[in-house]
Amino acid sequence: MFKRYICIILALAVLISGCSTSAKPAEQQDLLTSDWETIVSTAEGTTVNFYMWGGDERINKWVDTYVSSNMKEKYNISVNRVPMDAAEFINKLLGERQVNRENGSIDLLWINGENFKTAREADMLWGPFAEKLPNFNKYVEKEAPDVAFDFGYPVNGYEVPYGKAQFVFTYDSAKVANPPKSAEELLQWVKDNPGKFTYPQAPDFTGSVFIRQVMYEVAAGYESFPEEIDEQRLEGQLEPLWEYLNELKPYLWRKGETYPPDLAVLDQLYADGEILMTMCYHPTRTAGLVEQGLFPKTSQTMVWEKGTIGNTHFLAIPFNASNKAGAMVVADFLESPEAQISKYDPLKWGDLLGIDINKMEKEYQDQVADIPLGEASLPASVLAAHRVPEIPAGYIPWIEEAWYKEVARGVGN
Amino acid sequence: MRLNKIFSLTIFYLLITPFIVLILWSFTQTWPAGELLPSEFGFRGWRYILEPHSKVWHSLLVSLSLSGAVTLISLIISIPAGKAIAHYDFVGKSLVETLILAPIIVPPIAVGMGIHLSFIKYGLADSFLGVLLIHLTVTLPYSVRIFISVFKAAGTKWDEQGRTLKANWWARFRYITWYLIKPGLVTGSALVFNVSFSQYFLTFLIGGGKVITLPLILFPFINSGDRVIASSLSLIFILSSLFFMIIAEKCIEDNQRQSEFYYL
Amino acid sequence: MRSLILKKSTWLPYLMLSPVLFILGAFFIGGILLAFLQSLGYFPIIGLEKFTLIYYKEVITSPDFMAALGHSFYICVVSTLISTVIGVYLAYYIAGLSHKNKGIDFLYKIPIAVPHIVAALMIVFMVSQGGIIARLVMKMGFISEPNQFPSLIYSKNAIGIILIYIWKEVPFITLMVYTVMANIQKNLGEVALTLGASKRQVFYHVILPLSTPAIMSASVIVFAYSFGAFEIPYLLGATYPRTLPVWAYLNYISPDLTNRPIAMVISMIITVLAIIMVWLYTASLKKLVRYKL
Amino acid sequence: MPYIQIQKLSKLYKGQVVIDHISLCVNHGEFVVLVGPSGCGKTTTLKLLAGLIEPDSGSITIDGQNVTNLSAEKRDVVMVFQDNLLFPHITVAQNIGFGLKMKGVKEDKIKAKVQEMLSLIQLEGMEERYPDQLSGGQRQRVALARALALEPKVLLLDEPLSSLDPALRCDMRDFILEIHKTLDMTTICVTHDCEEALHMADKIAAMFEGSIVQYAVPQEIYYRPLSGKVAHLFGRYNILECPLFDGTLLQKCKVLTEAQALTCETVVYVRPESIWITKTPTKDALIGKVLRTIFIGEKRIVCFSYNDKELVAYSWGRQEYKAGDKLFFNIRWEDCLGKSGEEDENISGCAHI
Repeated sequence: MFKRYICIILALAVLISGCSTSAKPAEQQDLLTSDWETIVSTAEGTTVNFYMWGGDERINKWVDTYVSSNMKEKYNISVNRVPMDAAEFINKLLGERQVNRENGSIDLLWINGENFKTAREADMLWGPFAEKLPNFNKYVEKEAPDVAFDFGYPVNGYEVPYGKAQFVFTYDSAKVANPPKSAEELLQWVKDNPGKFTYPQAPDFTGSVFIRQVMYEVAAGYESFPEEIDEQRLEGQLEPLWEYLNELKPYLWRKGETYPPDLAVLDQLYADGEILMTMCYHPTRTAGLVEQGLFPKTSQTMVWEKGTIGNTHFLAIPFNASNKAGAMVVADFLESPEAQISKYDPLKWGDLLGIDINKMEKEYQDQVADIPLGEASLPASVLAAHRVPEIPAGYIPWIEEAWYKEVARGVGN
Repeated sequence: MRLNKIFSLTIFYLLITPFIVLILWSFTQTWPAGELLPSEFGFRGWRYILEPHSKVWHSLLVSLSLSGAVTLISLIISIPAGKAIAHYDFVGKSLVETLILAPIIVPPIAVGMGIHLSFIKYGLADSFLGVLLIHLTVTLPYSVRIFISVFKAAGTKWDEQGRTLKANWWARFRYITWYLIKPGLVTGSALVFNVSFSQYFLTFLIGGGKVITLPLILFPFINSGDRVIASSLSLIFILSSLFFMIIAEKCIEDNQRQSEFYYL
Repeated sequence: MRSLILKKSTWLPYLMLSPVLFILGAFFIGGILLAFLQSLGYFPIIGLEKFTLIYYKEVITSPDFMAALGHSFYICVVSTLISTVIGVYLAYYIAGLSHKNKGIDFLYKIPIAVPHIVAALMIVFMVSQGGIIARLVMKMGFISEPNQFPSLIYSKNAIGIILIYIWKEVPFITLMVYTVMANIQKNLGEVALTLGASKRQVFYHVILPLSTPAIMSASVIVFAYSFGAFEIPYLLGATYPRTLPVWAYLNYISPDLTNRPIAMVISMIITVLAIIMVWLYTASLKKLVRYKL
Repeated sequence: MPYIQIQKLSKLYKGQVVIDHISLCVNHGEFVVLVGPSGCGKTTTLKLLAGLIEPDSGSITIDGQNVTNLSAEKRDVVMVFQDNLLFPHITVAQNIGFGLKMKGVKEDKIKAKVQEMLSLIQLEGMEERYPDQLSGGQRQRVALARALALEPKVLLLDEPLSSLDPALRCDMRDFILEIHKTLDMTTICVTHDCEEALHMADKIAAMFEGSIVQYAVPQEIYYRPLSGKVAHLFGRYNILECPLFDGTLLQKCKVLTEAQALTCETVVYVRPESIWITKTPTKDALIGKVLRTIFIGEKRIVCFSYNDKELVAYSWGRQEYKAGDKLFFNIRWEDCLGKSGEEDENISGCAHI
């Protein structure tokens, strides 16, 4: 009786483990020295596991349809999008690095900021591979500070620019006549309209950038953040920031007792009319949301007079990627003007170009100019004129933690 | 009596209205703030599910085969285990019983985080097998406990009668035990399947994004507040687990309809 | 029913148990053990080889600890209590229906067919400030703005989370208790009635004490589940305080590896607390109940 | 005026008639036994009397009060159930005092009553025990005491002895009868055991398929059953058609089958013990041939053939017969004939309806 059970179990186990075949191992040692044709031919017919944040249906759809079908057509590569937050895949890689697991399941990553820094410092990324990609060489302005540095951390060819973002505020023009255009004005506005404003809690990406945005105006600009962190100096430096945020707190949504856990919730509050302003890192995202009927038609975006934080997000390949060649080919395609322009369309995604528009051919430049950005969006020139860079990545976890202690947990509350 | 009626009606509405709102949201195009009904209906959520790129069908397939395998293995190995505990006396029995109850009380978060790195090291992470094994630790307590109750209730008399009638173990299983455990199989498969089917955390942690089940597709949408897609996915979710339960009930005919009982 | 115990056999029961014991032993016990070792800072795979209690000290002395502990307790105790009371009453009500209601079939499928995250979504649709109830109240003119509706989601009072647990656990408790109650009602309930007990008295003197073991095991499961569950408070919890499992998870996914032992310490604390509470609960109730199931 | 008057009581369950227009009158202090095969509606009748279920039509009057729609706890009726059903979570004393406690009787009065009951059932000193520490007979006695503590007007017993072993059963039977007499209650008892019924009952009601077919004193129902079914309840019998006049046989007897009996007007159900056997011819005796005899202790069963049909008689004492013996079988007609043939209306035992 029991022999039989055991046989069944064993059979099942074999059957099941058969299902989990990993991607075919490719010869990858010398990918960094081989030429592009070899890389492409190695990549053909493989599957690329693309790990990326999965909370935006439009971005998912863009990857799953546009990218996926192009890769299939051009190189017979299947792109397998895996939805996972950056913190989580970094953690996963960290575990794999610790036990030195070869043949990891991640081939391509969407990454930037402190996650890139962590990944680099723990030697979790493979490269430098950037200069292997023809489109990178052709269309990317390699010396530009927002491409050579990721939140102040040198990129060194371990990642390639995927797109650019700039922090903007969204407001309902039907309800807010004169939107606040600086930290000072915001404080006054929030005091005049209690309960109508809030920001996502750190370490949410957007919440975190809002805190830095305020920090630039009330405490210290990006210029005053050297690569080396001096905690004591920093504590003093940030004192006005916590003062400002705590002054704001009682007038926030829910009197600041709690904060929306992420951008999506903030957007939902805005869509439901609970608050009158939201914010995001994609300047044309609002237009897309209006178009989809999720946001009021009277929504508008704006930047602060002294500028808002802009940054670049990148693509990277983990140290143990099973299919590095495939990942490189996909990354190269994502660097192409076609992909970048498609991504730029607010209806598809609305992400700013990661490559340099001036390096593009004329026809592509015209295409970019022809894309309607939607009524809610600011013209590219306005955005460019109001862009300020990020601070070094190392400060970000520090600030986020300090925010939790100083503001969220509410010392003296 | 009247109060009871009001009470039961209230309960009924509390159970039903959330479903109605869920269905409404899944067919919404625009639902402006403050309005009681959507101003515009649409199929955005359902279109998303039907689009091949969304991988909803693929994840449903993964979910079904994962939970199906978990259910099958869980039930098969729980039958002898339940019988052993119900009908035999042996050294360390109470320890075994405690061990079998423990995973219901000890949170999966502790087990999952504790074993994660070892799973990575031995190649069980990111694999179907790894997820299957970790699901089993969660479902086994339920199925074993169900069969303990079933065998306890049936007693040893049927087995003994079978022995005196010269039935060998297979005949006893086929013609006696099978009928005794049928209700347990229905309840057990419904319970185990759904515990596995709705498992998010362990699949996410151990599957590492390689084993994408329906909850993994659903979670980001709930998290990101895309109510329309989250609603239609949720409905697919509920429908498929209900469907499985009906199939299980039909496959394992249970004429006495004893399966409505939880044997926990 | 008391079942016969077969003759003592030395190896057969172990053989029958072996597949289950293997899986639970290797992966469940293994997981707990590894979590425990990591909480002590011992994890040779990543080069940590010294036992230390420093992480325990760090967690317990952290101001967040008491807040998280209190918050976890608050959510679990309140939701378990309320769902037990409603579930027991509902079971009693259904058991009292003269002919079997079709509703039971339906009720039995809800708790298992709807996963917690879907339940969460539905409750958010209902009770958030932009939810259907707030809209209804606003339409009726009781409030003029969504903000005036009490905040139940992402709030410190965690009422939304509690409501989700209640919504999900009430049918579960009802079902587990219903079977037992229906039996008691049918037999001993009738006896009590003919002995002159009113319906109320039958409930308090006969049905309730006799179904206590079933109620107990149902609420233990519910309590343990909500104490260790991570998804719902992660999705809908307040910024501060967090529940213990959320706190553990946030430490676990932190890119800083030194936070891992902290995560393990928190999850060990959850485990130990869950075990202690379940033990206390069953032990104290066992004293009250002589009736053996 | 009868003490308990049941009129045209009906109960449907899932569209099926379970109780079909039952009428029954019980006088004060009577011990009435309901007998019938399982599933005939005996227990349902008791539950209707107890108020545990509501009838679909008809009425029940107890002591002049219409209790048809009165709920169980408000009736002065107590029921003792088949499986004794003691509350397992409370002690013997608490079980016995349960009903009084529910009524809100004072603690010391309950205590006194419990002691009284315990001595009545001879279980003094057991008050602190729990039901699972008692033997079957003790449990049954406690269940009885629990019912009696309430001093009910009407006591209902649902197969009170069926869960006991035979030796205990006899003791309990006497015990119940004794208590019934001492406490002067009206008792209705359900059983499927004919001996028990004959032993205890003042009157027996025979029930089939939800109807009371016959309601009479034990001798009457035993010797003069109204149908084969009733006759069958109480043991072996022969069916004869013997047109008689003034106790004289008019013509030769005919042995009938059950089916024939249904259409025949002058049917007599003859118990084996109403046939006495002689070796010498007597007047009106049936001449038969012994087929076989079976020794069953105090008597022998003698099966004999008469007109090629098989009949059964008993022989007492040490008299032995062999198969093939030709013997004379004399029927004691006075046993089998009497007031039989009464009209259906009077089955209820009620004087006027």
